[in-house]
Amino acid sequence: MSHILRVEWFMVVELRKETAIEMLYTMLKIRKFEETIKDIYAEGKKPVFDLSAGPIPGFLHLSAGQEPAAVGVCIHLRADDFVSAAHRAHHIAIAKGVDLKRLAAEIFGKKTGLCKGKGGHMHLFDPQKNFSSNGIVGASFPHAVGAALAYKMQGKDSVAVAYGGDGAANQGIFHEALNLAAIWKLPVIFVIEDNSWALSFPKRLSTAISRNSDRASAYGIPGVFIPDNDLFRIFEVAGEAIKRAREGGGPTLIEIETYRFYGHYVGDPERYRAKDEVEKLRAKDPINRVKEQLIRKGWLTDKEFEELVFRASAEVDEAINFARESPYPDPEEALQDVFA
Amino acid sequence: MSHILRVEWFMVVELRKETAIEMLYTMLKIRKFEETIKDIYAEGKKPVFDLSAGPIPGFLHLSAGQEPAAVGVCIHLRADDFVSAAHRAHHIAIAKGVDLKRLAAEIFGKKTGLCKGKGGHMHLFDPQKNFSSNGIVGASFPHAVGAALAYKMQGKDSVAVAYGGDGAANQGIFHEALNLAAIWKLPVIFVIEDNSWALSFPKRLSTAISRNSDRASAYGIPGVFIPDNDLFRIFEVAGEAIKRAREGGGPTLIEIETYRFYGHYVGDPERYRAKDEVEKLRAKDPINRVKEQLIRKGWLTDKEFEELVFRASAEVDEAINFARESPYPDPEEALQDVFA
Amino acid sequence: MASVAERRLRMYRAIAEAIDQEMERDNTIFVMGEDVGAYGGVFGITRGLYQKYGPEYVRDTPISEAGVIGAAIGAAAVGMRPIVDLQFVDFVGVCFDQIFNQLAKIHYMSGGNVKLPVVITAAIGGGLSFAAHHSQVLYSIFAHVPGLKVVVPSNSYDAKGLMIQSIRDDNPVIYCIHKRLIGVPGMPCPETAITHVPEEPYTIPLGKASIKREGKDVTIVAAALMVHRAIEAAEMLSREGIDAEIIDVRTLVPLDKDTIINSVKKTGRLLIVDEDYKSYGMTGEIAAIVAEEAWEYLDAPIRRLAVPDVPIPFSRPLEDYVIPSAEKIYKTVKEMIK
Amino acid sequence: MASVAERRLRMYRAIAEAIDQEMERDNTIFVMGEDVGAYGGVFGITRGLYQKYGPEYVRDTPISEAGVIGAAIGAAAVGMRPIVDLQFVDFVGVCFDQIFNQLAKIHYMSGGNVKLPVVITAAIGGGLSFAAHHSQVLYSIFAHVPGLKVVVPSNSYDAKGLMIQSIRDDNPVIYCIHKRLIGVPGMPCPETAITHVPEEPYTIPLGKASIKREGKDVTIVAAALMVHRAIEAAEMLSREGIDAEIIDVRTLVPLDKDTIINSVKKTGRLLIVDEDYKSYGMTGEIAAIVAEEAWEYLDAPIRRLAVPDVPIPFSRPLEDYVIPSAEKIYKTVKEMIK
Ligand SMILES: Cc1ncc(C[n+]2csc(CCOP(=O)(O)OP(=O)(O)O)c2C)c(N)n1
Ligand SMILES: Cc1ncc(C[n+]2csc(CCOP(=O)(O)OP(=O)(O)O)c2C)c(N)n1
Ligand SMILES: [Mg+2]
Ligand SMILES: [Mg+2]
Repeated sequence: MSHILRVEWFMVVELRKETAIEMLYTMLKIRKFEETIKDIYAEGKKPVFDLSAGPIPGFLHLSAGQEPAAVGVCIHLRADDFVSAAHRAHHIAIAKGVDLKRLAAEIFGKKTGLCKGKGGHMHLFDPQKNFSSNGIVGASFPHAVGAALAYKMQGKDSVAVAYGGDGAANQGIFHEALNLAAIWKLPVIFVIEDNSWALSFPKRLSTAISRNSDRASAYGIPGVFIPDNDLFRIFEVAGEAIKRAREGGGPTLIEIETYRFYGHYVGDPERYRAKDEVEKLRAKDPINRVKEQLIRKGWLTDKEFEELVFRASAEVDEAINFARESPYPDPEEALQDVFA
Repeated sequence: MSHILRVEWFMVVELRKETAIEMLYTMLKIRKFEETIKDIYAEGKKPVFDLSAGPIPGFLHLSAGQEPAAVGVCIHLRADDFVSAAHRAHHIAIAKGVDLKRLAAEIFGKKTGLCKGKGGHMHLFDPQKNFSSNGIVGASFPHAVGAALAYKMQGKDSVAVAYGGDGAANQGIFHEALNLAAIWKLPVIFVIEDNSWALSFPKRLSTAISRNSDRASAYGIPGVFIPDNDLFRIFEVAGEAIKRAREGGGPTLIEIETYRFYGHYVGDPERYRAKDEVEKLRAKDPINRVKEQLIRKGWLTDKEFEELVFRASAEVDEAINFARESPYPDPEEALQDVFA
Repeated sequence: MASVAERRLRMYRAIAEAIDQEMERDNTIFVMGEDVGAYGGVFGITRGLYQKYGPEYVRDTPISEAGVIGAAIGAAAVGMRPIVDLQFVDFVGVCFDQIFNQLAKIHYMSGGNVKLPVVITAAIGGGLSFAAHHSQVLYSIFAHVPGLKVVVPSNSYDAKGLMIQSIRDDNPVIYCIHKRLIGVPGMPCPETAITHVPEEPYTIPLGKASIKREGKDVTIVAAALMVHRAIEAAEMLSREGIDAEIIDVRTLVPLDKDTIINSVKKTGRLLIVDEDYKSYGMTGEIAAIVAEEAWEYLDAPIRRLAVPDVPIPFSRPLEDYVIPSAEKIYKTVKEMIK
Repeated sequence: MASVAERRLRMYRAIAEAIDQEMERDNTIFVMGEDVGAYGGVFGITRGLYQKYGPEYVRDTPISEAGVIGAAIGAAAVGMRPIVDLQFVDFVGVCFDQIFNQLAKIHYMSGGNVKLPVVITAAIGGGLSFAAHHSQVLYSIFAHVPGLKVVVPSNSYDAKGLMIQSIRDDNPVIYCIHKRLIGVPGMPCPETAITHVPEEPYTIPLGKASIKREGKDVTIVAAALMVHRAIEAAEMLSREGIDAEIIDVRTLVPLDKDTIINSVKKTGRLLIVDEDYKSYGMTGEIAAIVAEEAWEYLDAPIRRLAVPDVPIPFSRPLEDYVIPSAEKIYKTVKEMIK
């Protein structure tokens, strides 16, 4: 495999304590959010298992375990930077600063949701934060390319980040988006979250080479692989890539090895994966790892950690309560918003 | 750029005199065919230039100058090997052994044509020779993948070749087809004819790296670039790749630098390309070059060459006469063949 | 149609059985698609096949729908009979060229010389809060394109017979499976969708509608889930003495015009119910055929009920509002017969 | 409509002028697509713009339609107003997801919060022996999908006014250009398509049909080239004392139902002429609307003329046979009025 285009990364992005704590806090918030809605999702789905029943109907793709990929990249972004994500996007939405209450309300299908209940958990749009997600695998890659093109034409230094899974990297549009970003030298960062699964199909069988980041050489752009769900490495690599993009240095492709703690969606019987896989992944929980790293560094105490957990829980609870108590849209609202 | 996966090619495919002469003959036949129909295409299109008028209506994409890419590959193929080509496909059809008369008749829209006049020059289908072409750029790549998959499942040693232009290599489906062929280790050869243009847009601007063959590394398969429209190098490289494919060694991506002597289609004003480009390309005419190589080698005399030219012309003339004299289909035949 | 309920199967099992029996018979048939292997298909229609036929014949694919359908075309051109599972019909956008320009047209463009016996399965329909990218119907888009047959079973018996026929057909077939009829865990279906399914292979011809209920006052034409909603509505109407005839088209292409026209000649009234978007779709086509060919027999304007030209919204009250319900069918018929 | 022929422009020049005038006014507008730059667009609609606005604003793209339309969506989401030239509408299959699931639905899915003012231009229609992959119409597929406006000018005056309106509209617009009306060298058009075009910018509202000819005996509804064929037929008919009213729909979405219904109320007869495939398309939709809303006024069955559900064949006699001609329109009307 060719690694020629892999750039040697220098620690140009300095990690400060507050930033580290902020990242840990966001990871805690994401985790708490995902676990809370996972529990709520079960409500109303017994005795008959009906995906459409209960306070959270439809599909639910959780991102617990994948927090570093969201947080380590988005920490470098401003509200005017653009992020387009895929179907598994709660962690990225939260890391990009999308309002937690309106996010939760959208997942519940409430009128107060980000999209007034029309989008749902796979279709989250927040123009204030320039965040969007998508129900079609791969579809969001070129959206970031276009935003980056616009920023360049507008003379801004904003950047765009396109997230996709390891499965999405086998869609044709991935190739088109990378080539366009490269020939136009646009400020786009492509982030592949390699959780090693596309639903039931393992990356090992779906992808002809072991690292999507090596596909960067097909576009003459830097490609970096980050093993082992490593928050601080992601922080560095993404910081460098985003800085370069802002300064006109063009696109970067980053692949992050990450962990899917739950099934593809809640309710997935997961017959296809080894019984102990999740256990092994859980043993490497990125939250514990970051916590320990910070404690070792002297930037965090156990007590402070508990406070962070408490604060994150409170924020999530407040958002969930907001969502629960919000009204549903009126049925006739279904007819609005087809055209502007 | 990464060339790590470029394999060193050894002269394992021996060139015999008869084969060399056969290739030259086919090149002459292609050239004569293209120049003849180019002239006929002009008939009926004056004084008012109407693409739909005359004995050959519609678009006409000629392949004069690109003969080596067709001949040097297809010489290794059997009738049961599959070839899917793009819109510019006459040279490949002829090299694959498609009946010249029925090919010509199809281009004239006659009942005796390959497709009874329904297909036209971009949509040529010959199941006897397992040849097809396509009006949609990039669409033919996966067809070869599927044929190769079938051959493998059927336990045959047949192979499949997918042709596409430098422009086609930026379609998403190129990526998907390569990945599928690679993960399934199929007997497919992808041939990119790099004539440096996609209609008016130069490869230099459309493609993020200079050689599509380097994109092979994104799929862990061999990629070979053949400069300068070199028939005998194509013969060697394709022979080796096809042999490997037949033996279960999987796919290869070959990019051939070739020359487009005419406009994108006949009638193209070609405002976008330098006045002297064609002149320079013509100076390197692959037919002259092969002729001289064979004369130098002592495999050909001037007189024998003239005989080849004469034979090729006669064969083409016969085909063209067949086409001219064949009847048009009855209008009502338009309603047949929607369903089998 | 089966009246004796000896062996009631859910639709996904009926389909899996049809594919299984055909694969046993003919080794040119194979299945490809995302998660069709160990997972058994997102809608269960390949359950058990991977274990029986192995990964070559029940082939999991990467998320490369255009490449995979293109590969099915190439394989079919050299003698195979592939079945490709697209999962959700909503994903058609990434592989539409391979379906509508390649699969649909190659037989014609080749002057009838190339045959492409390919079946594409795709889940349609809403009612599960799957929102705008996983709830569409879209079959009228396929039906608009010459060269594709379009099959839409409404119950297990039909599903098996239509699947076997689709596999044996020498033409491309788009086989639509309604998520609210398929019956896999998590997606409950009406009891009326779970019918008797004979064990032995059998076929149902493409192009033959099924009269689900005879009636003399109004003709209701529907497909898939809407058939069941129409039946519900008809029961409500019959309590008021209104006698509805219900036609399940079963295939959009070929469309059984005769059955529809004959029914309208009898009832004089036509309501078309569809879960697809209203405009430029199935309801329009059927209305037009009747307005052309049975106009003299109409006693009242034709009526249509369908999704009112909005994407399918996520939130339950919104989605319930846009998908035609038994109540709406009932009310519309009442308006037609005053 | 212009009656004074002061400045007759071919349609491609009218469109190029519209885009030019809008780009002068608003620097968020830019054009992308294959060969839109130095080449001026395969159908000439960007002639001269590259020279004036340069390669950033008139941007040649690789053959990556899905990526490019996706990029237009991203650019529009952050304040730009892209125009994307798809060349032939037949290429829609490679980028259909970006059009029908993304561009069409994002405004709705976002609860109205994201606006996507994108215009996609696409050449439609046959008559040039371009065969099955370069001769389709397909506009009813776009019209079926909620969230897209669909524009189809039939002459230069309308082309300019509708283009300016499309660019100013805050919604996605599919702007269809008929190859036999555009008037670039090699693709001659009827003289009736080349009309007076005012120099100053002007708009024509989307959703307003145009009555091309008033008449009392029969209503002929058509779009694009079929409008001209209908006019030809109407002249033949008028020689026999049959007075046809011709409606050019101009936009399929929004559709000006009122103009059609009012006309049918007057004439009592409806013929819909379409160059798209017949089934599950525009002819069905318009027939259905009239069968629903003006049924009482019909004096005869509705009739439809369209491509008879075959791919467009290459050979001239075959193609001529499947595309509705003035003669066929004439004959059909004669059958309707006996
Ligand atoms: C075009 C398309 N094909 C298939 C799907 C169904 N689908 C949704 S998620 C998924 C797996 C995606 O895998 P990956 O990209 O690795 O993301 P992950 O789920 O692992 O986060 C599939 C097959 C889809 N939504 N869109
Ligand atoms: C999907 C699609 N997009 C665009 C076109 C229009 N088109 C036909 S050929 C061509 C250029 C192709 O360039 P290349 O692949 O390099 O082949 P060449 O013409 O040089 O042989 C274009 C843009 C098409 N036919 N299909
Ligand atoms: Mg994954
Ligand atoms: Mg080229």
